[in-house]
Amino acid sequence: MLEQNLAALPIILPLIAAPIIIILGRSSLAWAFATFVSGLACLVAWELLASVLSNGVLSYAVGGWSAPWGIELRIDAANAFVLLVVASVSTLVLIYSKQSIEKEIDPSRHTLFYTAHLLCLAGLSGILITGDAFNLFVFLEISSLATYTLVSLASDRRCLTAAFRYLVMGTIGATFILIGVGMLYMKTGTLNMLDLAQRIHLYDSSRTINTGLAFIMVGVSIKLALFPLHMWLPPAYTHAPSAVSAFLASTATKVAVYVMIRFIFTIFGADHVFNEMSMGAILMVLAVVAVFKGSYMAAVQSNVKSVLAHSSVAQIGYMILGVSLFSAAGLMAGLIHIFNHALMKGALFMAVGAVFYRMGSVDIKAFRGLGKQMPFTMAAFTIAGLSIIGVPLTVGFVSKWYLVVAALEQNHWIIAALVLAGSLLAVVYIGRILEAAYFNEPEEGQKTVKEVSWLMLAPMWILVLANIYFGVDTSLTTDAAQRASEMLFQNSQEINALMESLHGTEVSVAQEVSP
Amino acid sequence: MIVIDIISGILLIAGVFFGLSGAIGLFRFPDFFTRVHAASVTDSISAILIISGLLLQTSFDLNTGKLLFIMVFLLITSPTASHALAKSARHGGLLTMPEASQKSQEQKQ
Amino acid sequence: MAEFIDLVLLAMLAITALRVIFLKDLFAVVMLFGIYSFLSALIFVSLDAVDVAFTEASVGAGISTVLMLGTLALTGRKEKKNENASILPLLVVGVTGAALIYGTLDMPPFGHPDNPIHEHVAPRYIEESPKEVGLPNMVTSVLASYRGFDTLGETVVVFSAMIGVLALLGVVRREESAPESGLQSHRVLHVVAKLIIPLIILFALYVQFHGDFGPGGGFQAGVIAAAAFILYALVFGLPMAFAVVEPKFLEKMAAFGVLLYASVGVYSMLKGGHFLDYNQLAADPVAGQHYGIIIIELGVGITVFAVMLSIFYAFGSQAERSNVQ
Amino acid sequence: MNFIFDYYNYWIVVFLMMAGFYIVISAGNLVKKVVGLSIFQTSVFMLYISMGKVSGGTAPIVAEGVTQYSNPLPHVLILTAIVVGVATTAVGLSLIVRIKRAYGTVEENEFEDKDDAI
Amino acid sequence: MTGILAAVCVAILVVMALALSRALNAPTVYDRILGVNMFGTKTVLFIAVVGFFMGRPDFLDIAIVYALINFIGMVAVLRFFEYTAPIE
Repeated sequence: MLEQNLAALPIILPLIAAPIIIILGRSSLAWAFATFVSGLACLVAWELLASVLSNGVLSYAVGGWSAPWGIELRIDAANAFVLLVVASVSTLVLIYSKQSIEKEIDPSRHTLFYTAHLLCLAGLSGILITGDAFNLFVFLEISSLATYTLVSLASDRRCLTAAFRYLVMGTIGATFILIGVGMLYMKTGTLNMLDLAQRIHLYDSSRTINTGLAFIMVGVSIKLALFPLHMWLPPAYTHAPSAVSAFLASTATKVAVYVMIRFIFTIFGADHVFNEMSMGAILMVLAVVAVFKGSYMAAVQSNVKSVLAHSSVAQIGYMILGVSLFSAAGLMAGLIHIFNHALMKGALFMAVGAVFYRMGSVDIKAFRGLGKQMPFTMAAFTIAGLSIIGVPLTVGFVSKWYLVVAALEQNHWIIAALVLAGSLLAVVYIGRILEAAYFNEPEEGQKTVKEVSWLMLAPMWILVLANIYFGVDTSLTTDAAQRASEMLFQNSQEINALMESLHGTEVSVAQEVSP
Repeated sequence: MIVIDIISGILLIAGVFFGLSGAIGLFRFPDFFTRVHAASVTDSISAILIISGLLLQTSFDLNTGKLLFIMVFLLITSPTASHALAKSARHGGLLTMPEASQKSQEQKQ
Repeated sequence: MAEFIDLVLLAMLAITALRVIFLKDLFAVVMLFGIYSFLSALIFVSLDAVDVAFTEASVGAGISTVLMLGTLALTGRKEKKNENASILPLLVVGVTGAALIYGTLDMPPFGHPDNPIHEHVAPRYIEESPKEVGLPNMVTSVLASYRGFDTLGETVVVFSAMIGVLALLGVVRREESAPESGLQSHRVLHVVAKLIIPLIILFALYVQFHGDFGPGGGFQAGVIAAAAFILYALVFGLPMAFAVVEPKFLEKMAAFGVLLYASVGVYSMLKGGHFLDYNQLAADPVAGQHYGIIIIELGVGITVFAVMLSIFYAFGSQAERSNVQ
Repeated sequence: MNFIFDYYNYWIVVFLMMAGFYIVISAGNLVKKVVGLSIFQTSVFMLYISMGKVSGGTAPIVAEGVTQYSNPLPHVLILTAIVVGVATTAVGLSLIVRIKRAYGTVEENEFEDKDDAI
Repeated sequence: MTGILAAVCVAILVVMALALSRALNAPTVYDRILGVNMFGTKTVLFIAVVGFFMGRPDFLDIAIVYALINFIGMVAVLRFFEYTAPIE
């Protein structure tokens, strides 16, 4: 039974666990239960990745109705890979959150926090593995609603305006996706992604389908916070509770990036999107601007969480840059960076959360002299920070390396140079914080604090060690990412071939008729 | 059969006539309370007439029951709503036209 | 004639939407939003989407409007004049609208029976579902069976909304006896409310169990049942409503509804089928489908009822609190 | 003429969508923003329902003597989407209530001087 | 009979349009509410008549929901005015 239904479990487990938590109703029990379920989901994701890597694509018909009539779950190397990232970060964050939210969230709302967290996990998993375009919208909304709740749980009042802005932008984005899906449906009569890919090019460059594509791209860009639609992200991540920032920064936007990749490569066909619609150039320019705008904004913030949030905008720029290169190597770099950035940002936000736990502030002034007072936390921050910069032996270096190689492969010298220049900006904004922590003396009257407990340090250090491990031994990430990108490219080429054959037949029919 | 159709047609047209006159009253009457009066009285009678007209079209099945339900429901709620609204308006300090003109005269003096 | 009705309704919608843009009195804006919902539900009726019209009328015009009024009671009625009005929104809207119009030019013509969406996927629902699922209402068949996973997602969305509202507002109970609560001075309303609340609940039950044959189903029934309790709370005051249905109880009830739905899926997995495969529920597949749909519709109804009512409780208790202060 | 007859429905719906969208992005009052969001979404629902209509068809509930039914699938999708819409509205409105309590205002341009704006 | 039903439909639409225009531009708040209320009740009748006109009268359920929601909306509005001063 488990074997057969493995594909559905990453969604179902947290989905069922969330209402159970409400019925249990005690927050200490809720924590243990949520962590346990998230851990199970993580195991399932691991199993799925292994099974997909050895047996190929896994298709699961929900309700026993075969696609396109029913809803299909479709797991391939790419989404199993991202699913594993999401589930593992979720588990680590849940372990971490036990103490972290005690400080940041009102005790009466702890149960609701765990419920919302599990709902968010279920939504994100659903977005990743569903094979149905409308089902994707439903899960997108589950995760979004849970996210707005999570962001607004913080005790600082600014989280409310941040959450509201996020809600308005997020709903506009989701509605744009709904419009786009509607247009595709209108032209093809199907919602199943595989079926869509088959039927979408029956018409030679239809205006409706191209408009649908444009709306989906804009909607997803809002969700993944691509420059200039990123305005919701910095305040949301800055003012959310630290555990929430750590979770969202390392999962939510990544999932949106994957959705974009999926729409481009498995539905529309990369050739159509990048060459005929010339979206590659647009994405590339926006990605580069995002890298510099994000890094620059990060360098001038005084709130450390805000620094990290703006840095997220820049890092998303790198991912999109990889996608926009329109090559297997570029896509692989993008996928690797999805994985790696989750490791770095998760660790960084957890470290900052630990500082907040002790200091009650995340202003850069509060970091002065912390290198001595909280040695483990700041060491974790340092290593993850070096990873953001892209120092060798960390995962950041691996991402940057593949990105530069991919750019050079296509003779985009300028892009390669810009990637390296972006890293220099990262040196500035990470360096400022490290300088405060290690080389500045604490201000007069600043309280001296102890290191946080192991319950917060352990998940943080697991991520930090993963930063180093996957920086040295890159076989797992590169292997999975390579398989995923090859598969996506193959899909895209199949669509291309289908397109050519369709238009080929049309032409030949026309020739037969004309004489 | 044809007799029933004619009766039902007459009922429907009468209902619509009252509905229209109520709507005109909504614009033409001088103050709020007279407008409530125009709207609510015609509302009830037009609902009764139109639904009776439709009742004659049914063949005594579930739809008859539903139409009767709608009629009863409208007959209970529509006057109640108008009454409560007028009462609320009175509490809120809205004046009838004679009162208003009296007040403005007092103010002039 | 159908086109004419359609056109008139669309024109009314357009006028209403334009008026909303320029009105500064937020109470009027909310009222017009209610009308907008009613009108769009009428459009749905004239376009044959009776189930959708049912939902839009009860949710859009009912619940949304009540919640918006509750918010206005707390935030004030006037929109301030926007000094830094810029051309940018107009520009964005213009570009988006132009893109959409461009997209419509290749759309399949409105209402033609040989459009792609009527030729692929949907024919199976129309031709086979009365046999495969055994219900005359195809919308219910597709909703509950073919796309049952979407509906589970929808139920969870509603559940998430409750989590969100409770996390943000919570349900505040007042300790001291209220000086004034409910519409005390409206005696007629009290009598009428007592008279029609049982009727509404009866109607909700009818909608719940008749949804397989006509428009309606768990979602609509849940909203209507919640509307009955909302009416009770509005007329008699929140404390009286709390005495009937406890806020804490509603939370558990909402969770129970989701679990009921999911448990059908889990049970079918235990029986060796896929998640939500109702064919496994009984020896005869059509009977299995029938059991499955009844149970999941019940789950949806319970969750929606509990969620809508507890969201209303949350808003209502905030409004009463601010009224006392 | 035929062309207009085929598309008038979609064009008016696009107009409605844009009216709602304009309210969302231009309104300074947060409640009005949420109202705009609802109008925007409701109009998108009309786009979906319009495409499901078959001329001469009737509601997709089996009845005797009827052969032509409208397409049930868009109806199902929109049922789900309406629920999603009201869920978002409820959360948005409760955020507004909290914002009012925390800041004392729900006007967008009054945040600027106190804290960061919406 | 269909002719009469069609005429009745159109006439109710006219009444609805009048009620709508009252709701759009009202001298007092109460007139606006009155317009909305009248619009609601006329919509109920409209759905009932259209059901018969289109030959599928089994959708009267929607009319019932309209009547119900219209009433609850009115009560909510009255309740709203218990909190805020209605006069502009």
